[in-house]
Order: sequence, then C-alpha cells, then structure tokens
Amino acid sequence: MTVSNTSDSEAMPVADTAIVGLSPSRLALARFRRDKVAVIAFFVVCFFVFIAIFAPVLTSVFNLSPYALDRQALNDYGNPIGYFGGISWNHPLGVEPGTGRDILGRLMYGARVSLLIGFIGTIVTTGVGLVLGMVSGLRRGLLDSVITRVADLTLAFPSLLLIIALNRPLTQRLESIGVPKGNFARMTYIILVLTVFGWVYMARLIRGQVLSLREREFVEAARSFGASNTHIVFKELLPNLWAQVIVFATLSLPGYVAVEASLSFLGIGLMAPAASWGTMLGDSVRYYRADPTYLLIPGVTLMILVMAFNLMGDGLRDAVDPKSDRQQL
Amino acid sequence: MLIFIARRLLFALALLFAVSAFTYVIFAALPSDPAALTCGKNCRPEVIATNRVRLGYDKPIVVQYGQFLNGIFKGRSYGVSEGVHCPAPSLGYSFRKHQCVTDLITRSLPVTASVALGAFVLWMLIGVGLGTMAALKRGRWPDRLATGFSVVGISLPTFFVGLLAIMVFVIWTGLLPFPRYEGITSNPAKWFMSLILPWFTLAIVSASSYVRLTRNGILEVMNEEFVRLGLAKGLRRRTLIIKYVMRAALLPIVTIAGLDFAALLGGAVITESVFNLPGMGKLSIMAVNDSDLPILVATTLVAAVFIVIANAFVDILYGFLDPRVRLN
Amino acid sequence: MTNTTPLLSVRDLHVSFKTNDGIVKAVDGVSFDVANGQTMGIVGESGSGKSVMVSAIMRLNFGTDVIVSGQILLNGIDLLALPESEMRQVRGRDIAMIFQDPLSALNPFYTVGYQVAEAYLVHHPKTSKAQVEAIVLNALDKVGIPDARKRMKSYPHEFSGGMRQRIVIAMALINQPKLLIADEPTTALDVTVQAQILELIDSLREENNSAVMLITHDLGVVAETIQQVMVMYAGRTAEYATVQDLFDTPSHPYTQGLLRAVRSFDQSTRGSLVSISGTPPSLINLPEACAFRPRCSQEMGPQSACATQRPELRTIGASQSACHLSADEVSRVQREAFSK
Amino acid sequence: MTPILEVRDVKKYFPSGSSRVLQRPTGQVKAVDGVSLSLQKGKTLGVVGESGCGKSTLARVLTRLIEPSSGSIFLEGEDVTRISGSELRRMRRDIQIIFQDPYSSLNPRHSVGEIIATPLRIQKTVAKSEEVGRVKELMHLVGLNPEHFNRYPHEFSGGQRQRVGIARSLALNPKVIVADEPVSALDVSIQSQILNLMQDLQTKLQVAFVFIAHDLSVVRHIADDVAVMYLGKIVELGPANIVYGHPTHPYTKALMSAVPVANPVSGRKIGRIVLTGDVPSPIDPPSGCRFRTRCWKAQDICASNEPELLDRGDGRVSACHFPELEA
Amino acid sequence: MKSRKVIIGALLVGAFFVSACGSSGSGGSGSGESSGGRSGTDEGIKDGGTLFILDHSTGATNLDPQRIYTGADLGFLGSTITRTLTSYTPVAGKAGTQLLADLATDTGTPSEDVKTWSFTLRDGVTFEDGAAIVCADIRYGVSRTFASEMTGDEGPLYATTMLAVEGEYPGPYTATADQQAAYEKAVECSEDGKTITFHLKNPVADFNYTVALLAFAPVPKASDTADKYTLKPVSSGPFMIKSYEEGKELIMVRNPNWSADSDPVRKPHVDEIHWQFGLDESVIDERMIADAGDDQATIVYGGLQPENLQTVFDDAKFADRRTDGFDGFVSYTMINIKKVPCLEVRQAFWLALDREALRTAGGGPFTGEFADSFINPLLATDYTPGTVTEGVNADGTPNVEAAQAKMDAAKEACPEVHKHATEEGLRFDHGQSELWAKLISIWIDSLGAVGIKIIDNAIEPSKYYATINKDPGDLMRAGWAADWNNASTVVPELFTKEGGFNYSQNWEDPAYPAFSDKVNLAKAEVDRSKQATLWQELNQYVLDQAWAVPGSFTKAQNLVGSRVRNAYPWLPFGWYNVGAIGLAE
Repeated sequence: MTVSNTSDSEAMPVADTAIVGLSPSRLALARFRRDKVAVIAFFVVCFFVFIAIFAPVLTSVFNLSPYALDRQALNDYGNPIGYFGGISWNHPLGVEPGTGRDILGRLMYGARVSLLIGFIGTIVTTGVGLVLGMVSGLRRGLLDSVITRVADLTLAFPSLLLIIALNRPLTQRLESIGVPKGNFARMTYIILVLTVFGWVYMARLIRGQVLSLREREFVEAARSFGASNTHIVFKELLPNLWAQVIVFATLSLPGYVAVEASLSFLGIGLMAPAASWGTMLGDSVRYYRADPTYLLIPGVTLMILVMAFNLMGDGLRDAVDPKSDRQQL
Repeated sequence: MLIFIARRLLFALALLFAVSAFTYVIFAALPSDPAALTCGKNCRPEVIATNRVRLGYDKPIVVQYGQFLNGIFKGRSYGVSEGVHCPAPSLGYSFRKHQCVTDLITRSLPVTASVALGAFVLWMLIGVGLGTMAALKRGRWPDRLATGFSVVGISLPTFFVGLLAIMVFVIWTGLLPFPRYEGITSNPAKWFMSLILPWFTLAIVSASSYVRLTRNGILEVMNEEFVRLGLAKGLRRRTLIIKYVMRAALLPIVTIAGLDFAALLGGAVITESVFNLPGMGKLSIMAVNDSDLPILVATTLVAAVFIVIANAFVDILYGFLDPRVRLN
Repeated sequence: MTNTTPLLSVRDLHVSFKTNDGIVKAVDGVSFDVANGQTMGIVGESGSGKSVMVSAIMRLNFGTDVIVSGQILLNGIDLLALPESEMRQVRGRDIAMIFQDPLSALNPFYTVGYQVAEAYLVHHPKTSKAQVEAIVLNALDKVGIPDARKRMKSYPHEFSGGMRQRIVIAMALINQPKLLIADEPTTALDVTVQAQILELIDSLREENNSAVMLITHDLGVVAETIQQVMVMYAGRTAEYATVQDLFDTPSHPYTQGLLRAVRSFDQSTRGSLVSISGTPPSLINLPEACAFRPRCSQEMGPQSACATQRPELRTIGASQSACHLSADEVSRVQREAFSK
Repeated sequence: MTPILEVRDVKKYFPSGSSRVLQRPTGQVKAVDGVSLSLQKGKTLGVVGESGCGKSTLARVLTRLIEPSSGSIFLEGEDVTRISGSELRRMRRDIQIIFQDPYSSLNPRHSVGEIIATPLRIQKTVAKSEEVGRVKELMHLVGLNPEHFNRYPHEFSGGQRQRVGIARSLALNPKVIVADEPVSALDVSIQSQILNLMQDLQTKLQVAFVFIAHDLSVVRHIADDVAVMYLGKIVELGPANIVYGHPTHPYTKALMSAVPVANPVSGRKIGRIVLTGDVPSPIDPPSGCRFRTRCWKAQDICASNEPELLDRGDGRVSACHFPELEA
Repeated sequence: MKSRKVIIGALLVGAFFVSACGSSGSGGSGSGESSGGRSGTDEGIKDGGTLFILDHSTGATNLDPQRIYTGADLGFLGSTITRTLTSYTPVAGKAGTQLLADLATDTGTPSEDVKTWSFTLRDGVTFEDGAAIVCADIRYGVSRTFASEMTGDEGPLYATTMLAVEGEYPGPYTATADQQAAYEKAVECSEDGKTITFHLKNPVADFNYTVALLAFAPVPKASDTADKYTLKPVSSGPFMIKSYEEGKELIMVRNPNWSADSDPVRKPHVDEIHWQFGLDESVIDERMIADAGDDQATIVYGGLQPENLQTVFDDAKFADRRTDGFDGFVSYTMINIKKVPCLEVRQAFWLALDREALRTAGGGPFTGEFADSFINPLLATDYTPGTVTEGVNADGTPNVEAAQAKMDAAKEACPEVHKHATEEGLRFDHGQSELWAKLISIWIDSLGAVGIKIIDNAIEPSKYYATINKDPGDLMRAGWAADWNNASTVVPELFTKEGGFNYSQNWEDPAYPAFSDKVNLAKAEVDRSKQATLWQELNQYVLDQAWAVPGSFTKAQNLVGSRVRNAYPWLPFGWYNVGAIGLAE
C-alpha cells in the first residue's frame, strides 16, 4: 500500500503482448469475423458485386450474350425448347421465351442495374440523411425545426404511390433538363425519389445520435479546448457515427434493390432491352404456367442477394454494437 | 392531457393542410395535361384547349387549389355546361372514368380496408407471436426458426411472394380459387376466400420486421430492473411476461403498427396489383396508367390523411397508455 | 458468528456466465450465514460479484447462459433445488428485495398503490379489495409516504428518488419477509436521503424481526447498521467477520487497504491519502492463485503460495480471512496500522 | 494578491417547461443563483452539495461551456465573462475541466494519444514534431505507461481513464482546473489514487483546482476552502478546516452528519441529523431561505426573508438566520 | 368486316387482337373463319342462365353509343343494349356482313343523288322504360357526336363530316337556338316521329352502312347525363344495364320492355350477362383452361396470351372450345415522310426488318400472316395481293444484302436522310407494354444490321395519341380495320391529309398530289367494282412509295367455356355476337 502518484503499477487489464491498441473498428471486425453467417453473406455479396463488375467480360468469355436472339432455342410458339425453360449447355439457366435471349447473361447484366441502383441510392440517401441529420442535431432552433417539419411532411406522404405517380412526368422533366434520355434518366429518377423519401430515416437516426453524443462529455471536453464546430463534427462526432451509418446503409441497400425490382415489376423501372431483375420478373410473370423456371430464376436470385445483404447488415450491426443481441441463425 | 390532445390535433391539422397543398402543387406542376385526357384518339387540339379552360387548368395553381379546397367543403360541378355535379366532399372528377373521384374512393376503400385489416391482424399475430416465442426461447430452436423466418421474409419482395402464392396455391395445387374480390356484404365466405392469399402475402412480408421488433423489445424489457423486481415479488412468469414485459415491449410496437396500418389503408399498391383487388392501390395504379390526375391527387391525399391521422391517434394513444408521457 | 441456527445459509456458491470472451466466474465459492433478526453486510467494489450473488439467492436471472452451483439453504431448504413454483412462493414472502435504482425498479405503467398491492396479493390471493387497500395504506404510511391515500394513485415517475425507494421498501416489507436483501439501496440517492433510508430499513427490521442482507460498496454504510460483514473481492470471500472485529483488526490485506483508505478520508489533516494501487482484476479466466496478489502490499513473491494457490478461508485472529499470510504477519500489520 | 479566479454574483437560469404551441418558456430553472467565489493560485476550492444544487452548472459556467445569465468571471483579474473569438480561445488554455464520467468524457474512437493531443492540436501550442513527446510526458506525469499512447479508452480501467482525462486537461498548462466530481464514478480503492495524483500535480505545477463533489469526506482532503451549495446558492463558504471543524449552517451540519463514518463505534448514530424530505425543485424554490422546508430550526422569518451570506468572524461566511455559532 | 378500330401494337391491354408485326409476302389466303367446333353451333342450347365475360381491362372503354369506336364493343353493345337504324345479319361467316333493317323498317331510301337518306322507324320499338323510340331520339343521339368537349371525339366522326349542317354546330349542350335549328335542318324529323331524313354534304352511296355505327343510335334527351351517360346508357335492346362498377363488374339483365317481334336482329338466350373487369390476363387464361364452375359459361374479352397458345393448341381436348382466326385488322408501321423523305431508306427499312423474329416473340404463326396490303383480305371486293419492294423475303426473315444495297443507294441519293437514319437515329413511337419491351430489341437489332439506328420511344398507352398528335416521331405503329365493307374506310383515313389517322405526313411527298386526286376519284365513284379497282391501285401506290409498311393480317385465338354455344365470330365486328350466345346444359 504505497502512496502512488507516478507509478504505472496499475495492472494492465489487457495482456501486455501488443502495444498497438485495438481500435473499436478492429474489435468490430474481429467480432464480425466470428459470425459465420455474416461472413458467408459477405462473400455472397462479393460474388454478386464481382459478377456485376465483370458482367461484360464474363458474358463474352462464356458466350452468354444478354441481347443476342436465339431463334433456335424456341419452338414455333416462341416458347423455349427443352425442359426447365430451355436449360442447356448453351444456355445454363435457359432462355427468355419469345426471343431466346440467354437468361444467365441477362441476370449478370441485371446484377449491374440492381447493384448500381442499390449502391448509388444508398450512398446518396445516406449522404443526404447524414448531413441533414447532423445539421439538425447540432443546430437546434430554426434549422432543426425546419428539417424536422420537412421530415414529418415527407413521412406523411404515401411514398410508393408518389414514386409511381411521378415516374413519367418527372422522368420527362429530367430529360428535358438535359439528363440523357432513356434508362439513364429513369435510373436518375429512381435514385432521386429514393433519396427524397429515404433521407428521413437516416436523418432521424443521425439526429438522435448527435443529440445524445453532443451531451457526451468528450464533446464538451473538445469545446473546452476551444474546438471549432468543424473539429467537433469531423473529429469528435463523425468517427462515432460511422459504424451506425455503415450498418444503416448496409441494411437499407437491399431495400433499394427490392424497390427497384418492384418498380420495374410495376412497369416503371428500367426499359428494355436493358436487363434488370425487376423487368425480368415483370416479364416472367406472364409465363408462370408456360415457363415457371423463368419466374423462379430471377426471383430466387433477387432473394439471395437481398438476403445476403440483410444477413451481412445484421452481422455488422452485432459486430458494431455487441449489446444488440441477435442469436446466430 | 386535454391540452396534449388539442395540441396534437392542431399539429395534425396543420400537417394535413401542408400535405394537401403540397400534393396539389406537386401534381399541378407536372408537365402532364389533365385536359388531354378528356380527349379521344382522333382528338383535335381545340377540344383540349376548350376543356382546359372548362376544367380550370388554365388558371394559376393557387386558384386551382382554392377551387379544389372549395370543392371538398362545398361540392363542385364539372364538365359540359357544368353538367356533372359532385357533392361535398368532392375530390375532383375523373373524365377518364366519368365519375366523381370521391365515389371511386369510397368504393375502393372497403376493399383496401378488408385487405389491410386482415393482413394487419395476421401479421401482428405472426409477428408478435413468433417474436415473443423467439425472445422467450432465446438461443434455442424456436428462436432460430423465428429469426430465420424474419430474415427470409424481409428479403422477399411482396410481389414475388404474391406470385409464388398464386402459383403454388391456385395453379399447382388448386387449393384456393382464383382470387377475385367479393364484397363482405354480398358473400362473406367468398370475401374470405378471395382475401386469404393477399392477407398472407402481406402478413408474411410485414410480420418479418415485427418478429425482430418484438423479440428485441421483449429481450430489452426483460433486462429492466422492474421486471426483476416483479419476479422478486413472487409473480408468476406468465403474469410477469404479460403484465410487465409485454405491456412495456408492445407499446412502441403497437405505435409502429398503427402507422403501418394507416400506410396500408392508403393502398397496398403491389399486393392489390398482384391479386387484382379493386382497392385504393389498384385505383392509383390505374390512374397512373391513365394519367388520371384528379384520381392521383385524391388517392395521394387520402393516403396522406390516413397517415397523418394515424400519427396523431398513435401519439394520443401513447399518452393514454404510457403514464410517463401523459403529463408532458 | 451467532449461535442460533442460521436463517439463510449459503454454501460454496458458484455463479458463472458464458460470454464471447470466455467464462466469467462472477461468484466463485462463497459461503456465509445470516441469522434471524441479524443484519449482514456484504461489501465489495464494483464487479466483485455481490449483486450477482443476491440474484442467485433469489434465482432472479437464471437464463441458459448462467451456471449456478452450491447450496442456498433457507431454514434448511435448498432454494437451488426447489421447483420454480415453490421458489415463487419464497420470493417476496420469505425473501424480499430492495434494488439500487428505485426508478427503474418500479414499473412505470402501474400506480404505486397497484404495485404495492400486487406484492401482497401474490401471496394472499383471497384478500378482499378493501382489506388490501388498508394494508397498502398502512405499509405506505409506515415507510413515511405523506398523504398515502392520495398518492397511491400516482405513478412512479411522479415521486422523488427517496420516495420511490420508500415505496420499494414498503413493497418488500408488506409480507413481513424473514429476510430482506437490500442491494445497494442508497447508492442512487443523495447523502441526506441515504441516511433517511438506512434508518428506515433498520427500524423496520427491528419492528418485523427480519434479517437484512445489506449489499454495499461503502464501508461507512456498513459500519453504521450492521453486525456481521463479508468482504468480497473478485467473486470470492476475502474476509468474514463481525463489524467490530473487521474495523478493529482487519486481517485481509484488501480489507486493511480499504479501511485505511476510508479512514484517511475522515482525518482532518491534509496530505497524501492511503490507497490501494492497481485496479480490480477482470473476472474472465481468473487465475487459481490469490486474486488480490497483483495489488497486495504483503505479496510474498512469485514462487510463494500467493502466486500458485488459491487461499482458503481460515480463522485469523477474530475474523475469517482468505489469505496466505500467517497469523503473526497479519497481526504485525494490524499493529502497525490500526492500533492507536 | 489577485485571485487567479474570481466569480461575482454569477447566475444561470435555464428555460423550462416550454410550451410547444407558443415556443416560449413557461418557467425557469435557477440552476445557479448568485454565486460569488474566489480562488488563489495553486489552491483548491471544494464545492459541495447534493444533486440538483447547481454545482455541475457552475463548473460549466466557469469554463464558459455555458454562458452565464448574469454576473462576472475574472481570470487573473481580467473579466472573461463576455470575451469571444480568439480571446476566448486564448482563455481556454488557462482554464480546463475534468469530467465526472471517465467513460463518456473520452471519445471511444480515438486512441488515448490522440485524446491527450487534441488540445495541443486545437490550440497549436506544440509543434507537430514534438506532439508525441509531449503526450508521452503527460502520460508519464499522470502515471500511465507512455508506451500505451495508441491504445483505446476501452482498453483501460476507470481509474486509468480518469488519468487520461487529467492528462488531457493538463496538456495546455492551465492555471485553473475545474474538476467536476472527478472521483465519484470510481471505486473507493481507486478514488484515493486519483486524489493523491491531483494533489501531487498541484504541488508540482501550482495549478488551482475548483473541486466539485457531493461527498464531503472526499473534499475535505483536497480543498483549502469549501463552499456548500444548496439549490443554486452558496450557504456556507470558508476555509476547509473551519467549515468542517464547526459548521454554522444547519445544512452543512446535516450534510456532514449524514456522511457514514467508517467506524462502528464512533460513527454510530451520534448526533446524527436526519433531514426529512427531498431537495425541492429548483424550478420553484421555497421563498426566503431555501433550506427552510427541511430545516429543523426554521421559523417564520425564514419564509419571508432570504438570509444573506454573513461573515461569521472566522474567515467564513454563511447564510442563515439562526447560525450555529460557537458559544 | 366493318367496324374500324385503331390498335397500337399490344397496347390496348386485353384487346382481342394480339398484334405483332409481320409484313407482306404470303398473300392473305386466310378465311378468317377457323372457328372452334361445337361452341360456334347451337347444339344443346337452353334458354336462361348467366353468361360471364372476363376482361383484363379495368372497365368498359365506353358504353355511351356516341363514344364507341371499337369493333368488339360495337358488336357487343349493338347485340345487347343499343339498337341502330340498320344492323348486320346475326350469322357466322360472310353472310354476317349483310346489312339488315333494325330500328328502321328497311335499309334506307337514298335520294337520286345519294345526298339525302331517309329511314322510317318500326312500330313497337321502345326504350327500357317503355317509352317509344322516336326519330327525335335518334336525332338527339347523333347531335351528341358534335359535342367534342363531352365525347372527346372518341367515337367515329362521320356525322360531323358528312351531315350538311350549316355553320358551326357545337352539339346540343352548348348550341344556341340558331345553331340547333341549323342542325335540325340537316337531320329532319317527320311530324309523326317515324321518319328521319339525313341531308349530306356529299353523295355517300353506302350511308346506310354508316348509320349502323352506334354513333347513330337513339338517346332519350331526358335521360342524358352528358359525360356520365357512358356509365348507364338507356337500353333499346334485349338487355339492359343493372349495375356497373368500374374495376369490378357490369351486370346486364333482360329488358322487359324489349319485344322480340320488333327486332329481326337479336335472338337472346341467356337471362343475364356479367362482365367482370380487372382480371389478370394469365388468370383469365388459367380459368379458361381449367373450365370449372361458372367458367364453363364464360367467354373472354381479349385473346389467349401467346405463352398459353402451345398449351391450348397442342391439346385436342380444347378442340371444341378454341377459336383461331383473322380479326380483320392489318398491323402496319407508318413512316413519317416529313422526317424520312427518302424512298431508298424507307425500302431498306422494309427489307431489313426481321418480321419472323417479331412474329415468334408475339406467339409465332398465331400472330397472323405477313401482310402485303393495307386492305384486309376479308374486304374481298377491294383486296388484291400487293407487290412489296423487290427482295422482301416471303418467310419474314430479313434480306440484309438488299437492304444494305438500298442504304448505299440512299447515301448517294439523299445523304441527309441517310445520315439522320444512321447517326441521329429514327424515333420509333409505340405503346408501352411488356411484349413491346421484347419486340423493340428485335427492331433495334435487325435494323441495326444495316446501320439504321432506332430510338425507342415507348409511350404510355393513355397518352399515345396525345403524344404523337403533338410530336410525331419518325416511325409509328398501329393497326387498322375497315368500318364497313368498303376500303373507303381504310385508304383515305390512313393516307390522305384529311384522314383522321394519317401519321405519315405523306402530303409532303411529291408523289402525294397524284395519290390524293385518285382518292377523290375513288370516293366519288358510284360503281362498286370500278371503285374496288381504284382502291387496289391506290394501295399499290402506297406500297410503291413505302409511306408505310404493312405488318400482318392479324389473327386472334380464344377459348370459351364448355357450355357456351352460338359463340361464332361475327365478321363485321371481329368478335362474337354476344347477345346471341346461349348456354348448353
């Protein structure tokens, strides 16, 4: 029981092996690695991303053009020849009825559309939500009220209905202000509306987080050194928000992929000949008697991707926030 | 409490006004011409021009909005020599369907309500039931099953579930007849049969997130000190779970459910499309395909009204159910 | 120790949890007795396992990932062996409990009157409404809730911290339990209120002739109201003695350190305070050796028993102590530090 | 000698119970209601009081984390109450704060090295190249292993974290440190380590402390002067040994007697004054003497007249109509 | 083969006619009568029962007689609730195109110069409320055609173009007394209300066919609800509307005030007709294939989906219930002469298009036969096989070499148009649909092979005409059928400047004046066989100038319930004589 003042006698709670500290992100990563389901889901996602990026290469290497018509694969009625929608060596997942286009090739290209919309939509939504949420949380008063009210108003609208209703006119308007016509404008529209209706959730989450973080004493500490708002936002708050942001983004991404598919299914997504999983599903619906395989393949693929993202997001959330207890599947 | 309610209702009213103005402006500012819809295949531009004036679409948006609001409270006449009158509350007249929009909505609303109500009951049963089971049997197989269900359910797009359901239950096995909506008053049995698939489709998709919400909510409350005190008092586990845990855990869930239900009342767009139910969602989709602006404005507005009312209702209900909110 | 048959007798209690990082031995072989009408204190720093232990006695947190072994005998009946239905009868009737934070311990959705009544009705289901109301009123009066009849209908959040704790006490005592476990009952309260609550508990104990187990991290609290004390460190018993003996002749180096630190607060002179160096150990994969060794001023070196063996509880002087030091060494230290 | 820190009649009122309809506050919480203090270089002023007495608000007002509603604060004789911009930044070097909660006061995403270096970076007092050296020096000063500078807060125990907090507050060589309950979140066995450290640092660096605590016995050791606060006001203020030796205000007396004494014989219920009831709400404090509702000596005058802080002749002041003066 | 209708690809959802594209080549040899077995006969027919009609669309396009212009609707409503002065013979086959007196006592009396036509009303003809139908009702009905603001010009406009009304006449709702008087001078009504006389601007030799259009049906003024009349028109036929709910069901019941004696055309068998809307097309097919319960007494508004043709036509068990035949339409692609003033490019377009692939995507040979004329072979008098550009393959596959040669020639002859077609691209307007989402890629591919760039412009169906009226593209898709047995309802309508549906803007072409003059000649020709020769020559002229590309003589396939009888295709309307359908036990 010595009088201790400058001693380093306090027992180190962590084994003294490495002097390099384990940052919370590394800890989360380690926890994530232990979650087998999440890791598998992560690889599935990677697989789809890989396919999407290299779709042109892959389809040309394996000769699975998504656009080439194959009359030989169809009978006189325009239906695929052979079982299960015409599955064959030439067409590993069969062909599209009516045209004989290769389904695997179209799926690969469809992955590009789905993931592109998913990723861009998520990034834009998250970005907008993050900024507005931070502003709202940090600046109480008028700006906060305005943002909160706009959020209330946004939530009061039936989003899907408006997205559907505004599709044509707004796409046209986009085209008239110089956005390249056709699918580019359509994708721009989808991302735009997803953002308009999606930012609220992110902003609310971030606002809440900021409100609680700003009460934390380390923010006060920074202010007591004369830290500027910029410092507080970028050095103190943001590092604490990233985890939440990433988790939220991961969990909302599959939502956007599914929304794109639903919109395309309702006929307001992308247009032919571009392949999107949603348009494929929308088309395949007509063939559920004649060619059920055609319906199942894009449907199940979509489901697998969405599920992989969800499971990965769950895993990430658990890794980032160990308190949120989710049993492994 | 009365002040709380009054304040909440006032806010709802303001929001409603904002929503209606916003809806009207959004649609009115669009580059689509409602007057063009009054015209057929070999239509002449003069006809469109005349009708634009007659319908008031040539006037400034503010004036149009004023007329629209006036129509809601006082009714309004439309068409050739004002030949058509829609009594209050008039939400407009559809020249495509030759009917007062209010009539169209009152006709489709019961369908949507039937869909929404059944689906709501089912999904709350499934969601809250499975979620509770998962929480109580945490870590064991019922938990895994429920969690698995929720992940799969969340990952399935509604329309895909619906299509699969038709494929499996109607076409392949023939267990159910082809869905065709029948009013509950005209034939309750048929009504029920026609709605089974839509109910389950919506329920499965929506229940998934409720499984999670319930499970996490219950686990969280089970860690609360007051639950331990209840146990320490000697309360039965069952009593404890119902009176202490469920009450606290379900309160936030019920509020979310209220909002979801309201959103559904505005039209289960995809489900109604897949199952061809002549509800609000289907009406909206039809209006979109027909570019029928008056209907779109009205359905959007009605849906928004449901959402706003549900919000206010839920807040007020929360005030009644949670004594902590009641005072402030 | 008292001569009477103990009311509660805990024998070799172990409680451990499975976590992702390993097994946490929160309680690691603890034994003690509580006699009728006695006040027993359990002292330890945060993480020393005291709260986990009382939960185990009440069997409050039995989940799949908690492992409990040993014996908890209430009047000779092993609570750990009881079926849940019988255990439920014990809770609240034979053993009642007061929690640290009265706000989170009260159910926010029900009036306090309802909650107090519920505590009674669980064990007296056939009581008439009027009777219950009278009993509840009486209980609230007793713990000093002013205007009890009116305030019965209030909700917990409408009360101040001290009043809430009084309500929790009323609830705990309404069935006149044989044993009252108070788990840090005053930690969340202000000093001036703490005194009120401690006095209340003590007076009610006398009135009901209950035994009280008071869990605290504050040696000062122990000194005032308690007869028998157990000091816990890292899930194990460090020392077990009467209050007088513990304060006069502490025999475990940890107790000695604690006491000296606390005493030095009370002295009026300025100057360096006495303190125990280091920090409490992590309970994951605790070594079998003496848990206090890294912080111990009397530590006998890496080859000694301190580093290799777990010290058993044995009688040293007036207390029982889990230390490898010999009685002579202990009394030497006691002489140096504590004899005035 | 000019006190290093002087506070004159500082008040801080918070709006409360705002009505949402009109967006206008309906009441005020008088968290700090006319507090005057002074502190000499290298000395420690203890501020004691129960929760809700306004001591944490006072700490934040002193460090300009909260703007006072009225009153003045002088740092080395210079009025710093209304300064802003670069002047305020400059002033922040001289007055620092240590927080109560060693968990929430350290940013979990920064290594302790970064945490300690933050004030250096913000105030740019140390060249980038010397930063690491300065951080290690500070860590050594507060008894942390300087090699651990790139570890993260979660890898440290509560006591060690509080050391990090202290190191950070020392980084800019402040003249005054306001310590807001620096040890109340720590275990007893750790508390004295931290208090010792603070005393040592004061000796070495001649820094003045405002030491805020609810525990009288903790303050007793470290403080040269003690101020007792009740509902936003100082009720008694004087040299520690005098106030502790013989409190004149009933509240001080009650507070002292309420502290459990870790001695079964001497401590047990001798002259214990148990106050009834709880601390009233600061939104609507009692008229006159704020302590009267719980005071056993209260008479009519206490309700009508607010007692002033009067010098009791021995270097301390107290605010009571019926002080317990030495016979 | 009378009624005319415009179809825009598969744009009219649920339309009978699944049109894809094709081209000339194999001549129109189809009989159009390959009706399916028993269902077309009255074998075992019993009076009574309910006939069900399944429909994908969400409601009837129109029930207002003055606003109806779709073949199937004209036939359906004409056979059930709306009577006209003249009508067609209710039998299968060619005999069905024979004109018959309906409300009138005969098929009309023209004046010497065929500029005045009188009809005398039968005795005992009544509306559903029992009120006698008088000539004022017909005059009022016809006057409604002029109210463009109300009808939106949805119905045929023959009344407005043919009747000799002096000055402007805006219809009965907004007309001044003078305007109304001017109209009533053109459409005279006798004192006794029995005789109606139409005064025409120009001679029209077959005006009695024109009045068979529902636009000339009677409407009682007292019951006219203007725009809303389309929801509940007053019946003059054997059925009347009991209830109509859009998106759900239209129920027709028997009209008690209709007497069989007064009606030589209609022979109703069933008691009620339930027209159900808003059904999924695939569901309709599934139900028809399953043929269970009420579906045995069901017919379908719209045809079989291409994906189900194989199921139905590969299986003999459907032989008695399925139909497959020409529907009277010719599908075609108009080329905007203003934007593509270069014959070579237009011909290259013709040569390069892969009509075979398009036909396959639309359901194979069931789609129709490659057309070589804009006049359907069913208009036997006026049809003769046309000659399309040299080199067009009869089997529908593209002739890339020939097309390329034309393009090369175009590069020399009209470099600007060539550049427009190959670099800027040609905007192709078509209705948006799932089928078109597939077809368009075939267009892009096959025309791309000769360097013609196609810019896809899928237009939402509801805005199709509004869009192309305002801003026509380079190419436009549609289908056409004659209004009555005369190519005068085809060639002038499609290819003269005055025609209602000319989107080729061919009046810019130097070759147009000659064409226009000849059309006027043909219109005025009273000798029917001379007139037919003129139409044939004019048709060939259009082909030579490549103002448009004929696609195919479209076919439609259908399936009826097993109890359905008398469901024979009624040639003038391309659908069943619904009012005459009966049910077997």
